[in-house]
Amino acid sequence: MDYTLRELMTICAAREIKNGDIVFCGTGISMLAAMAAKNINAPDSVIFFETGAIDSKLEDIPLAVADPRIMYHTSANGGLMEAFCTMQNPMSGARIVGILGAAQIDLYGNLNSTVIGEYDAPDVRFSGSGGACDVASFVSRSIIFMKMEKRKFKKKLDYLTSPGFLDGPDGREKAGLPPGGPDKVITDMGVMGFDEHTRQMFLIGCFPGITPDQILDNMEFEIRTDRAVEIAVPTQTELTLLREKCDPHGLIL
Amino acid sequence: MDYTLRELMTICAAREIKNGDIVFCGTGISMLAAMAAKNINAPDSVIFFETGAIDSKLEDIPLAVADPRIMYHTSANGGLMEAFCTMQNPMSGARIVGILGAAQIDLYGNLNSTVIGEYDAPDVRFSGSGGACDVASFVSRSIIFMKMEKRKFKKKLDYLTSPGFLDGPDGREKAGLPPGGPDKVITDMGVMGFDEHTRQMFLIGCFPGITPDQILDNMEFEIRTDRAVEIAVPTQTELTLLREKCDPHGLIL
Amino acid sequence: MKPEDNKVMQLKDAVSKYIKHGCHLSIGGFTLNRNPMAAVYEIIRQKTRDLHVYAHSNGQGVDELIGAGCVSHLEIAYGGTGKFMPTCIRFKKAVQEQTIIVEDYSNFQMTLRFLAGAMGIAFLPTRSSLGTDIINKWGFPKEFRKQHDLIPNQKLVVMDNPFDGWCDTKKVVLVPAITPDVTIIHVQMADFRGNCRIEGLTFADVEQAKAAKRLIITCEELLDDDYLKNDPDRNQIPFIHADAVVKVPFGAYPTACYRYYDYDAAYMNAYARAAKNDDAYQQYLAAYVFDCPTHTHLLDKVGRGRVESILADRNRGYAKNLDRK
Amino acid sequence: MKPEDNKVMQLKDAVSKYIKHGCHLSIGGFTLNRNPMAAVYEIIRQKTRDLHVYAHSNGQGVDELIGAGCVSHLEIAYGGTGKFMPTCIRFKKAVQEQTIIVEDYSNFQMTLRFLAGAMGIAFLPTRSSLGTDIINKWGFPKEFRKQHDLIPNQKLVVMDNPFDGWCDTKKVVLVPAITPDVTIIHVQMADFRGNCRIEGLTFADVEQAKAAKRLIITCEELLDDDYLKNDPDRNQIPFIHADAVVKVPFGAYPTACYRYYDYDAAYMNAYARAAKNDDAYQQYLAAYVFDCPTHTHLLDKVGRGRVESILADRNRGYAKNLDRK
Repeated sequence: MDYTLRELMTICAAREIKNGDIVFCGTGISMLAAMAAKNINAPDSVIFFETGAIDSKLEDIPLAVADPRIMYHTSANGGLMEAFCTMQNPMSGARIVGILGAAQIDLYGNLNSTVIGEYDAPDVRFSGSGGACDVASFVSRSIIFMKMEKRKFKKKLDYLTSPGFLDGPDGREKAGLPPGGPDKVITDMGVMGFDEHTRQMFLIGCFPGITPDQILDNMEFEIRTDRAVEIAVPTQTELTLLREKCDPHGLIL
Repeated sequence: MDYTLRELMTICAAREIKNGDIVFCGTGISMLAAMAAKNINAPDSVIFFETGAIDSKLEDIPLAVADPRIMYHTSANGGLMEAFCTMQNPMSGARIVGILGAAQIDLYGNLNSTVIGEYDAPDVRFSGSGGACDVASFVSRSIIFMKMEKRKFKKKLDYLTSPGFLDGPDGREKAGLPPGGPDKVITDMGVMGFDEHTRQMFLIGCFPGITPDQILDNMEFEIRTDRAVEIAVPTQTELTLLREKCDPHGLIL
Repeated sequence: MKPEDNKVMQLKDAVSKYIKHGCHLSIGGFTLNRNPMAAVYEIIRQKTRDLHVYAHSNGQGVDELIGAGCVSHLEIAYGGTGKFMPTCIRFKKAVQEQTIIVEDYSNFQMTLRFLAGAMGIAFLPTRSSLGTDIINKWGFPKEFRKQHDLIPNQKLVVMDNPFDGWCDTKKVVLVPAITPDVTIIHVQMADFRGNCRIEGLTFADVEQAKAAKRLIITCEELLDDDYLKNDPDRNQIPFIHADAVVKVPFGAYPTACYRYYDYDAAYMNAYARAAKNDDAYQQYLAAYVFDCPTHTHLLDKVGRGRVESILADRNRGYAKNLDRK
Repeated sequence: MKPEDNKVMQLKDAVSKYIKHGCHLSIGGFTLNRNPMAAVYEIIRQKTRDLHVYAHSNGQGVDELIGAGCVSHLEIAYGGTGKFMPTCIRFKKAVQEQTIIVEDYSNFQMTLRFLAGAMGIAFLPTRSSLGTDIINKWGFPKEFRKQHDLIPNQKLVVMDNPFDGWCDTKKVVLVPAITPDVTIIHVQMADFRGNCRIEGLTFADVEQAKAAKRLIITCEELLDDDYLKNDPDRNQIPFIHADAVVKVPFGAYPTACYRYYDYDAAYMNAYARAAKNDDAYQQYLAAYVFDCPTHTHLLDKVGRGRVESILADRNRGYAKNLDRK
């Protein structure tokens, strides 16, 4: 089967979404993963944007979470207050799956999307939290897209923007956060999860042709790899639906 | 001029409203006073309800603050959150005049609309605050309708539902309330105000044929009467507009 | 977890499924408008007892629930329906006779409490009621609160502004969140999944709906999924909050439903008269609630002529020439 | 005191009257949608300096204000416009070169801060950001805050839940209110008194509008008073909050305005290219802002063909077949 790495990553994320999930989407590949889930494996999942749209029809792929395409044929058009209240609400928040990206991630799935270097005098400035910190704070689980690079898988983040498990199994509780936290990290070489006891990242599986060692070589910290399997490649159906129904003009892929 | 006491009271309240004021209305005579002001002396005042309607057209008199008549031809139909945020907002709250009624009032214009007797085992239960405590807490001035009776003008309230000046000139500040407080008390015998230094009630004027002593006889506490004048009777124009434009079917009058 | 499939149910089933003895319940509407009356009458018929009710100013519905003996505890800002009952009559009687325990708040405080529940936060701050007995006098004492997990440990908490005078504010009062077991609202339009459109003022219905663990929606019109989604700017409650959707035309009767019908002044006056006398009230309950197996039977008993007289002018939203004496 | 008479003004006059050097300003919209761009360009033309800007995720407008040197301080959650600029380019450059001071919040926190301003309360609580550097790292140090009356004494305050575990909550973070000197929003419809109707998502525009001491509204359509009042369920901002109303068709261009026009992908791509190079950026500013005395001149320069290509399908709300590469 012929597929690109980006297609594989999108489909890996889509497979994590189930019917009944409410999917919080950011821009780009995360939005495409939500569309793919809805079109492939979870037609009764609900697409949800921090800007206030819920259950958008998405006839056309949006290029930002404020794209007018997300406002068409929704259940209700509100604003940011409605969206974030839905996230923090214990009933609806428990059903939300957040899909996030970041510049850096650590062993406990904490994310940095703010700065590299000192906060007051940064070497590199990124976009900032947006709703990422909010979704990471509130919802029951999140899926994180990351590129495998040593400077991105960091022992210590330059700035902790969005909480994962903070410093360990009781990190969130000590800080006062609701339960929840990161569930999967989808990279360009494989997929990681978090151990249910230690809350540390571990390797779930490698993409075809990739070895655990290659993944470790692209990280600043060590993770367990003894449970790693090979990830299933995209099926023809998955690829066809992704390409033809979700992004026919190749705006994201 | 022929007029009823109720008409006189309504017109006295209406005269306190100026163009640009936003008038918070309760049910009954307070709503009629706001309509009278708009039709007689303050066409550019704005009628506002705690239920969320602002600048209602009021073609027909409502019989409650949730009457569908208040929802017709407004500037915006929201809900209680919008209404109370407008009240607590320092910019818009400063322009609001509240019109209130109560079961009891004291020297400092504090109101009781909750119980007579013990709170846990009341002799008489009333409706409760509704939005009265909120409006008395937030807005710059309020006008209070009261019937002159010893059991209503009390040395000590059985329950303090809505704050006036609490216990004196710095009562509101000590308690943490915004500035503001009661401005006028309109009764069936005359009109009271509050001294700008002591914040105690004093007699502004008597209705025709009523003496200050008659008013004092109907109160449990003493107020100063040395500034009292006679209140001007309603004009023919005021009466005609009140009767024909505001309450043609005599639902409130 | 609220299922995504068709949530349409019969009123009887929705009430018996979700509203149990001792349930913490909030109902939507305000005084004489959009109270979920059909559901209230069904609760009365099912003889549900010991309800803990949360209300801001829900007049007619709360008074009938209390009058029928369904309520043991009540957190409320205002019990009245305007001109018809300046103070709710069965409510007044029950409080004076101490057959219910009541705890007082202001309308804004109750609204903030529902909003706090809806936004999943333990409390919200306001300056309303500082210096008043709403803060000093509690309906539920400390010991009672300790014994009941569904009630917070304190009624209200006054605190200093930690932002040191920011917004000219020295103190605020914190109001605790309400998370009712069930909220019932009556809306003009809903679809089979539970998306809702309320016309006219929303009162605190949206906050009450989102604060609840379970949401029952009664509606004038039940529409297919596309109808409401074709104009989502007008919808306030997305289906993810809904558990049951019940079509009940005139479901707010005898209270009003903007653009559909007005309140029935004759019914509400008759109700107020009956409510003043215990025997007359039992006769009222027997005739208008227990003898009417469904809301349609109640409407038939009242008579279609009366019901037609309150039909709203769609433009104005109320019955322009209704006799409201 | 906001006057009740006709508030209709020219954009030039509204900006010069209300937006002074050092002004605390917030602008509505989100990333690439409904930014009040005509007003932003007018502020740039008037060479207003030292603005203290509040934003949640206002991408295009904030980046252009920063790029033109109007901004000295920025409180923000996100600087980007999605695909076109994943991180705002002039913002990134200004922060890295330390020509502006920035303080970070989350989108919900900024929304709550505007809501707190709108509801006249000093702070609101949330659980978002507990345990993160959003709480630990401040852009404005204590001493700076003390010297500036318009900034609260603390960035955020973490406190224990005084309701003892209520809502399974042990701690919350309090976010302080924002009360901007001026808010500018762009809406689809307004009337001469300043009643507003926003179509599609409202973002945090309503909260930003009500939080401000002064409100400037730019609108696609300026209507007489009755038009909006005939359907008040669709209106979000009543006129009592408004100070100036300015009719500016395509006033959000090059960002989108739901049901009126889409974003202009070509413009935004060209902008991003120019923004990467200081010289190119100065040429962009000269050509598209300073050489265009009004927004109409900008639209003429872009060309009516391009503008027509982004016109929205009224039903879908966007330009269905727009080339967005």
